[in-house]
Amino acid sequence: MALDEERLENVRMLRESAAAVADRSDLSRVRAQRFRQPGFDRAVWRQMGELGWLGLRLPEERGGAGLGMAELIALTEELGAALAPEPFISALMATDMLDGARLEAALTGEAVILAAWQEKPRQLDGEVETSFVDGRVSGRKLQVPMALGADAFAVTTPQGVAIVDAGDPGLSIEITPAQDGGHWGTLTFNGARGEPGRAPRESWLDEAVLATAATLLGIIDATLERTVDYLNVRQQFGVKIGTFQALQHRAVDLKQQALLTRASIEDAAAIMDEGQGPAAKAASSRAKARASDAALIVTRQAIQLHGGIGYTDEHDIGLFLRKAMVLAPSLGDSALHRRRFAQFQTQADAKEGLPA
Amino acid sequence: MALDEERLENVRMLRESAAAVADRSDLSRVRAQRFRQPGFDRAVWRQMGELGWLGLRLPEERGGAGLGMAELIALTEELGAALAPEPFISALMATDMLDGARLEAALTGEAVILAAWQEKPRQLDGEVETSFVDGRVSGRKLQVPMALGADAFAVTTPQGVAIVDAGDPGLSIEITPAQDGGHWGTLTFNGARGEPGRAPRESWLDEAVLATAATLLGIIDATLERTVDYLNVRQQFGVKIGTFQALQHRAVDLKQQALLTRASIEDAAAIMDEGQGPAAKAASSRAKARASDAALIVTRQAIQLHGGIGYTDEHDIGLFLRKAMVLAPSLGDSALHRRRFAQFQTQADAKEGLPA
Amino acid sequence: MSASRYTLDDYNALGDDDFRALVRDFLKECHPPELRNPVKRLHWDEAKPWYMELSRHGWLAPNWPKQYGGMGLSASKQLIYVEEFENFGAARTPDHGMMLFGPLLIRYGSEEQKAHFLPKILSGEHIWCQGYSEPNAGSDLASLRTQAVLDGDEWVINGQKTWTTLGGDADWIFMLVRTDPAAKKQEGISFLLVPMKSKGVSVKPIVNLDLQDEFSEVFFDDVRVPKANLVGELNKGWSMAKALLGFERIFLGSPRQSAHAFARLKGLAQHYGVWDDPIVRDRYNQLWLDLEDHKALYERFADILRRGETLGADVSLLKLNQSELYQRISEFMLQIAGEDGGRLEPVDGNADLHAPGIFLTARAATIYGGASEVQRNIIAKNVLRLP
Amino acid sequence: MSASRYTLDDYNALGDDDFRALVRDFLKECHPPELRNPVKRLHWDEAKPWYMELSRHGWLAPNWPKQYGGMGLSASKQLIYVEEFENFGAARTPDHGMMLFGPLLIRYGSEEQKAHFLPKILSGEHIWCQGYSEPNAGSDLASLRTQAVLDGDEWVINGQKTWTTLGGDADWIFMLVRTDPAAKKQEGISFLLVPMKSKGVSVKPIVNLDLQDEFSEVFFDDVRVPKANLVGELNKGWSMAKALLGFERIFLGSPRQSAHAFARLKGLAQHYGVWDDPIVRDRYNQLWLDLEDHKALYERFADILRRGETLGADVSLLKLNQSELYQRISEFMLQIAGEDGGRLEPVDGNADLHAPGIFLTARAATIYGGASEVQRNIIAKNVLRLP
Repeated sequence: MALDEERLENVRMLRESAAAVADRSDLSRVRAQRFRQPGFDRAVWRQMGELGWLGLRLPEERGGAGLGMAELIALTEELGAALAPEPFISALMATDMLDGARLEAALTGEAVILAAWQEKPRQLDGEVETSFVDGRVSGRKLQVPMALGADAFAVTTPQGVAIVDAGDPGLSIEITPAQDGGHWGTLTFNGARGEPGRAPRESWLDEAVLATAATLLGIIDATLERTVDYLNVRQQFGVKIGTFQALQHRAVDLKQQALLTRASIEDAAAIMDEGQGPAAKAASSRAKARASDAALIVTRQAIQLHGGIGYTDEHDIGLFLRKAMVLAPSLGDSALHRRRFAQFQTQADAKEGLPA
Repeated sequence: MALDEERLENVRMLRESAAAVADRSDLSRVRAQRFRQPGFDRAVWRQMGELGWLGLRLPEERGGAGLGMAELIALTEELGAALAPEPFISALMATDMLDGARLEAALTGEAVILAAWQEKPRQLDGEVETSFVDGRVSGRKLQVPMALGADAFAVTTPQGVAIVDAGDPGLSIEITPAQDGGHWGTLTFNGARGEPGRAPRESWLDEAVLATAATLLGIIDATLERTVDYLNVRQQFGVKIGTFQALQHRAVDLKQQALLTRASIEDAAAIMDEGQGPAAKAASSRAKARASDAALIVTRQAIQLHGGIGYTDEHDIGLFLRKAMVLAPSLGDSALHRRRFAQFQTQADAKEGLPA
Repeated sequence: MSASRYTLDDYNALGDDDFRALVRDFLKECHPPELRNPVKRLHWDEAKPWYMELSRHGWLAPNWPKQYGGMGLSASKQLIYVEEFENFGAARTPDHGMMLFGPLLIRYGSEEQKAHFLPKILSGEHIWCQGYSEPNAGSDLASLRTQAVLDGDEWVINGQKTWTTLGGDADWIFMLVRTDPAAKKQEGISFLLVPMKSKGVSVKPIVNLDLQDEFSEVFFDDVRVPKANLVGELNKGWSMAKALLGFERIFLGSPRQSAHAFARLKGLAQHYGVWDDPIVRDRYNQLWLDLEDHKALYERFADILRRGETLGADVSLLKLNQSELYQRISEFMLQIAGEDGGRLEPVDGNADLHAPGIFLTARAATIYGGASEVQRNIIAKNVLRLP
Repeated sequence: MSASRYTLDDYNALGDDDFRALVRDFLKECHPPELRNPVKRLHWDEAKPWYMELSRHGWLAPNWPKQYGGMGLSASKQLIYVEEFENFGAARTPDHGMMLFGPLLIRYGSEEQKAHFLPKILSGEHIWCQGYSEPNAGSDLASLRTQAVLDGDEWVINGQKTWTTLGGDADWIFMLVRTDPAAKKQEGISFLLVPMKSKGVSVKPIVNLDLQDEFSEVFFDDVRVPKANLVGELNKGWSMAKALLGFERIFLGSPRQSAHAFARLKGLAQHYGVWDDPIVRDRYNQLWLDLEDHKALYERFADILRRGETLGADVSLLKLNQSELYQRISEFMLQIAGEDGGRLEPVDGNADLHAPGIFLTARAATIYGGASEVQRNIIAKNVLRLP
C-alpha cells in the first residue's frame, strides 16, 4: 500500500509548489477575492496550468502528467488548507471530457472550462436528462462552482459530452452566492450550441469526490493547527487556555477526527490507484462521508475554542467554517456517502467472497 | 403545575419512609438477594403493604391511598436509588386488576400478585392474544419481573382479566436470570384455571411506564451522588481527581441529564395528574425515553469515572449499571417511547389546534 | 405616556390567563407587522416605531415598579409577558435600558439619578448600551482593565469595551470600570454612566460570523464625565451588576431560540423532500423530545421565580442546555439543507428556509453570556461541589 | 520442540501472501476446534493443549529471535501472524511470558537468565504473569509503592499488585518494584522475578463487572527472592518496561475487538427482527464506516513498524479510537437486544447473541492499558504540544 520513493517525491514536490501558489498561512488573497466576481484569480489559474496541475490525472499521451490519486489528494489537501478559491476540481473533471485545442487551452490554464454534470440536489450517480441533439444542448445543470469565471462548460448528456461556450446565447447562468465568498451557477441551456467532447474515464466522479474529501482534510488540518496555536497563546484567568484539561481533551478529539480523515482518504487513494470497481467507489464514499462530518465538527469546535473572537468575521478562523459549509455537502453529503459506501462495500465484499 | 402544600407533605413523607425501608446508602441487602431465588424479601414486601404503598394509586373506596402520580414517582425514585429488588411496579399494575380477598391480600402485602400483560418483546400498546374461556387461560406472557416470588398473576386477555395462581398445574414458568441479580419469568398457560379480575384503569400502563422512568431517575441520582463523592476522594497524580477539569465537565454533563430527567418526569406526573389523553401518554413516553437513555449514559460514565475499581464486581457502582441495563428497555426502550411520544404529542397538539 | 385600553393600574390583579390574553391582544393590535420575526437584531432606526408604541401604552418596562413608570409585573406575569412576546415573534428593541440598567438604577441609584434617567428611557430620549465585556475578559469579567481615575470632579476613562450590543445606536453607556487597580479580582470595579457623544468615545462595529453588525467595540480615550455619574458605592460595581443578573439569567436559558429553530424544521424538511425519511424523522423526534424536556426544565426555574425565590447557581445548566440544544437543531437544519447549506442568502428570500444563517447565528449561543466552558466550571464547583 | 511442516528455518523468506497462507493452514490444522472464539479469557488448564501445540511447532513466540527458539518474524510478518490469529478466532493462551517478559529478558537479561528462563517458557514449564499495576496506581504507574529492600543476598518484597492477568495460573511473576523510595516518579523502580510459590505470596481473584475472573490481586508479605532475580540495571526498571511497550502499544489499538463485535451486529439485528429498520441500518453503516476507517488508521501505524521505525506518542490515538469504537458498537448491540439487554446469560447459549455480555466486557477497554483520560492527556502534551 505504501508509496514508492518516486511517488513520495512527487507528493513532496506537489505539496511544496502548492504552498508557493496558495499560502496556508496568509489568507489575504482569499479575503480579497471573496464576495467578488468571478471570485478567483486568472493569474493563479495560469500558474496552475504551468505547473501541470490541470492535467494531473490525465494520461501523458493526452498531454497530462499521468499522476495518481495519491498525488492528487496531496495537492487538493494543500489547496484546501489555503482555502484557494479556484474551481480546480471542477476543471479537472472537465479536462477529462476535452480534446484538441480546448484541451490544450484548459491544460495550460489559458481557458477555464468547468464540468456541468449535476441536475438534482444531492445527486451523484444516476441518469442525467440534458439533451444534446443536432449540436444543440437543452436542459439544466446545478452547482457549478465559480461558474461566472468560466469560459466554457463540459456538459454531460445521455448523448455524450457537449462543450458549450459560456457566452452562448442559448445559455443563461443564474448565480447563487456562497458562504465561502464564492458562488455557484445554475446553468439553463435552451438550444445552446455544443461541440462534442469525449466521455470521461469511469473513475472520473469518484476521483472528484476523493479530491473534495482531501480539500476538506486540508481545511481540517489548517483549522486544527490554527486552533492549537491559539490555545498556546490566548490567556484567560491568568493562564494559557491550552492548559485547561477540558480544552486539551477536546483538541485531542479533533485531532482524532483529523487523523481518521487522513487515514480514510489516503487508504481510498491507494485503493483507487490499484484499480476501479465497487471497492474503489466504496472507499471514495467512505472518505467523503468522514471528511464532510469531520470538517464540520472541527471547524465548528474551532469557533468555540476561539471564543468571542472566533465569532467575528474579522478573524480568519471563520473562513474555514464557511468553506466547510460549502464543501461538506458538495458532491454528496455524509448521509449520501454513507449509503453509497454500504452499497458498494457490500458488492465488493461479495466479490471477495466475504460474508455479507 | 406546582404541588400544593398537602401533596408536598405526602411526597416528603413517602420519601422518608422509603429511605427507612430501602436505604440508598447501604446495598448489603441488595447484594444478599441477588442471584438468589426469589430474589426479594417477603418481610420488606409486607412492610410495603403496611405503609400503604401497594395501593398507592388505588382510590380510597377500593382500599387504596388514592394518591397521585407526583407521590408515586417520588416513591419509585427512592426505591430506584436504593436498588430495591422488589417487583413493586408490576404489583401496582396487578392491584388495579384485583377485587375482594385477592385485592386485600395484595394490598396488605400478604400475597405477591404480579401483572402478566406483555406477549411480545418491545410491546407496550396493542392487542394481546392469551385467551380466557370457560375459566381457562391459554397463552404466553413475557417479562414478568421476579415471577418466581409471585403467589398469583393478573393476566390480561381479550376476554378480560384472569387471576391465575402461581402453582396452577396449567401454568409453567420459565426463568431468565437478569443482570441486576433478579430474574424475569416467561409464563406459559395451558388451560390454567383463572378467576375473573377487573379491567384496569385506562392510565394503568402509562402510570407503570412513568413509575419505571422514576425508578431510573433514582438510579441516575444515586449513581451521580456516589460518583461525585468518589471524585472528591480518589487521588491520582497526587491530587483529587475531582480537580481534573475534563472529569468535572463530564460530571456536569451527567448532572444535566439527571436534571432533564427529573424535569421530564415531574412534568409528566403533573400532566397525568390533570387527566388522561394523548398529552398524558406523550408525556409518560417522553419521560421514559429520556430516563432510559440518561440512565445508561450516567451509569456507564460512572464506571469510567471510577476507573479500574469500577470494573470490579466488588464495588457497588456496577450494581447501578446492571439495574439500568434491566430497566432501560423494560416497558419500552427509548426508541419505542420516542416514536410513541411523537405519535401522541402530534395528536395532543392537533387537539389544541397547534400546527402539526 | 398616553394611556390606552392596554394601560392598567394593576396588571397583577388579572388572572394569569387573562393577562396572557391581554398580552396577545396587545401584540396583535400594536406590533408593527413588518417587524415580526426579524432575521436579525434591529437597529434603533428600524425598531423605533415599535419602541414608541410600547412607550405610548406604558408597556416598555415590564420589570420596573409602577412608581417609576414600569408595568410593575410580578415574576410570574413577567414570564408570561416574555413568553407571549417570544411566541408572537415580537421584535426586540434596544432594551438594555429597560432590562438591565433600569433595575440597577432603581436599586442602587440616587433619587436624583432615578428622576433624571428613568423617564428619558421610557420616552425614547435615551437609548442605553452596556459596557461590560472587554477584549481580554470575555468570560472572565473580573479581569477587566478599562480604568477610571478621579481627576478633581471628573472621572477620566481609558480603555476598551467589546461585544456592546447596538453600541452605535446608543446615547449612553452604563459600564463597569476599574477604579482600584490594586484590588484583586472582582474588587475595585465601579459602575459609571457615560454619554456616547463624549469627547474620546469612539465606536467600531463588529461584523459577526453571520455578517450582521449588532455588536460593536467602544473605545475610551481620556473620556471625562462628572463624578456624579458613579452609580452606587465606589468599588462595588461588580456585586451590583451581579445582583441584577438573577432575573436575566433565566432568559439566557429560555426555550425561545431552540423553539424558534425547531418550529422551522418540519417546513425545511418538507422543502427539501426529506420529511418522510425515517432517519430524518427519528432525529426530529429526538430534538422534539429534547425541546419539550428543556421547556419542562425552564418551568422548574420559572417556578422558583414565581415563588419569589432566588435562582441558584444551577440556572447555569439551563443556559448551557438551551444553547447546546439550539446548536444541535441548527446543525440538523444544515444537514437537511444539503448543498443549500452553503448558500449565503435565503432561498427565495425566505428566512425560515435559511439553514446556514440559523446555523451561523447559533454559534454565538455557547460563547456569549458566559461560554459553555465557564458555565461548566461554575456548575462543577457551585452545584456539584467538586474541588 | 518437535518439528513439523509448519516449522521453518526462515519464515521471513516467504512472501507475505505465502506466509499468510501458512498461518491459515496452521490454524486450521492445529487449533483445537473447541477453543475457537472463546467467550472469556481461558485459564491455563483450559488453554494448555493449544499452548503445547504451539510449542510443538515452534510457533509460541513469533516475536523472539530464532536463536532463542522464537519464530524471529519481521514486524510485517508479526502483524500477519496476529491478524490471522485474530481473524480465525484463535484462543489466547497465558502469553505474558512470550509477549512481554521474553522480549524484555532478551534485551536486558543476563546470559544466565536467558538460558535459564526462556526455554522453560517455550516448554510450558513456566507460566508467567505480570505485576505492574497497583491499587492506587492504575493509570499512574509511576506512583507504585510495592517495595523491595535488599537484605543480604535477598530482596524482601512487600506490597500489592492488582489487575494481574491469570495470576492464579502463573508459576512466576515479573514485576516492577520500588527499590529507591527517595527517588521521585519513574526513577527508583526495578524489575524483579518472583516465583509465585514463594512464601508470602498470595493471590486473590478479582471478579469483573462481567463476572469473569481473569484478573487477580497479588499480595507480597516479606517475600524473599535471590539478589540475582533482578533483571537489568537497578532502578532502571521503568525505562526498560517502557521501552518494551512499543510493539505492544499497537496491539491495544488493533481493530480485533471492534471487528469481532461488529461482525455480530447483523446477525443480532436479524435475530431481533430490526435489520430492515432504516434507523438501525443507518447506525450500522456509521459504525461500519468507523470500523473501516479505524482499520485504515491501524494500517498507518503498522506501516511504521513494517518500515522498522518506532511508534510515536500518537499511537495512543489508535488505542483511544479502538476502545471507544468498541464501546459504541457494544452500546448499539445492547440497544438492538431490547429487553434481552438485561439478560445475565446468552440467549440459547449463543455467545454471538449476548449483547449485555459484550457491552459489559467493553467497559474495560477505556480503562485498562491507560485510561482514555490519561491517553488524552498524553496526546495533548506529546502530540498536540499543548502546555
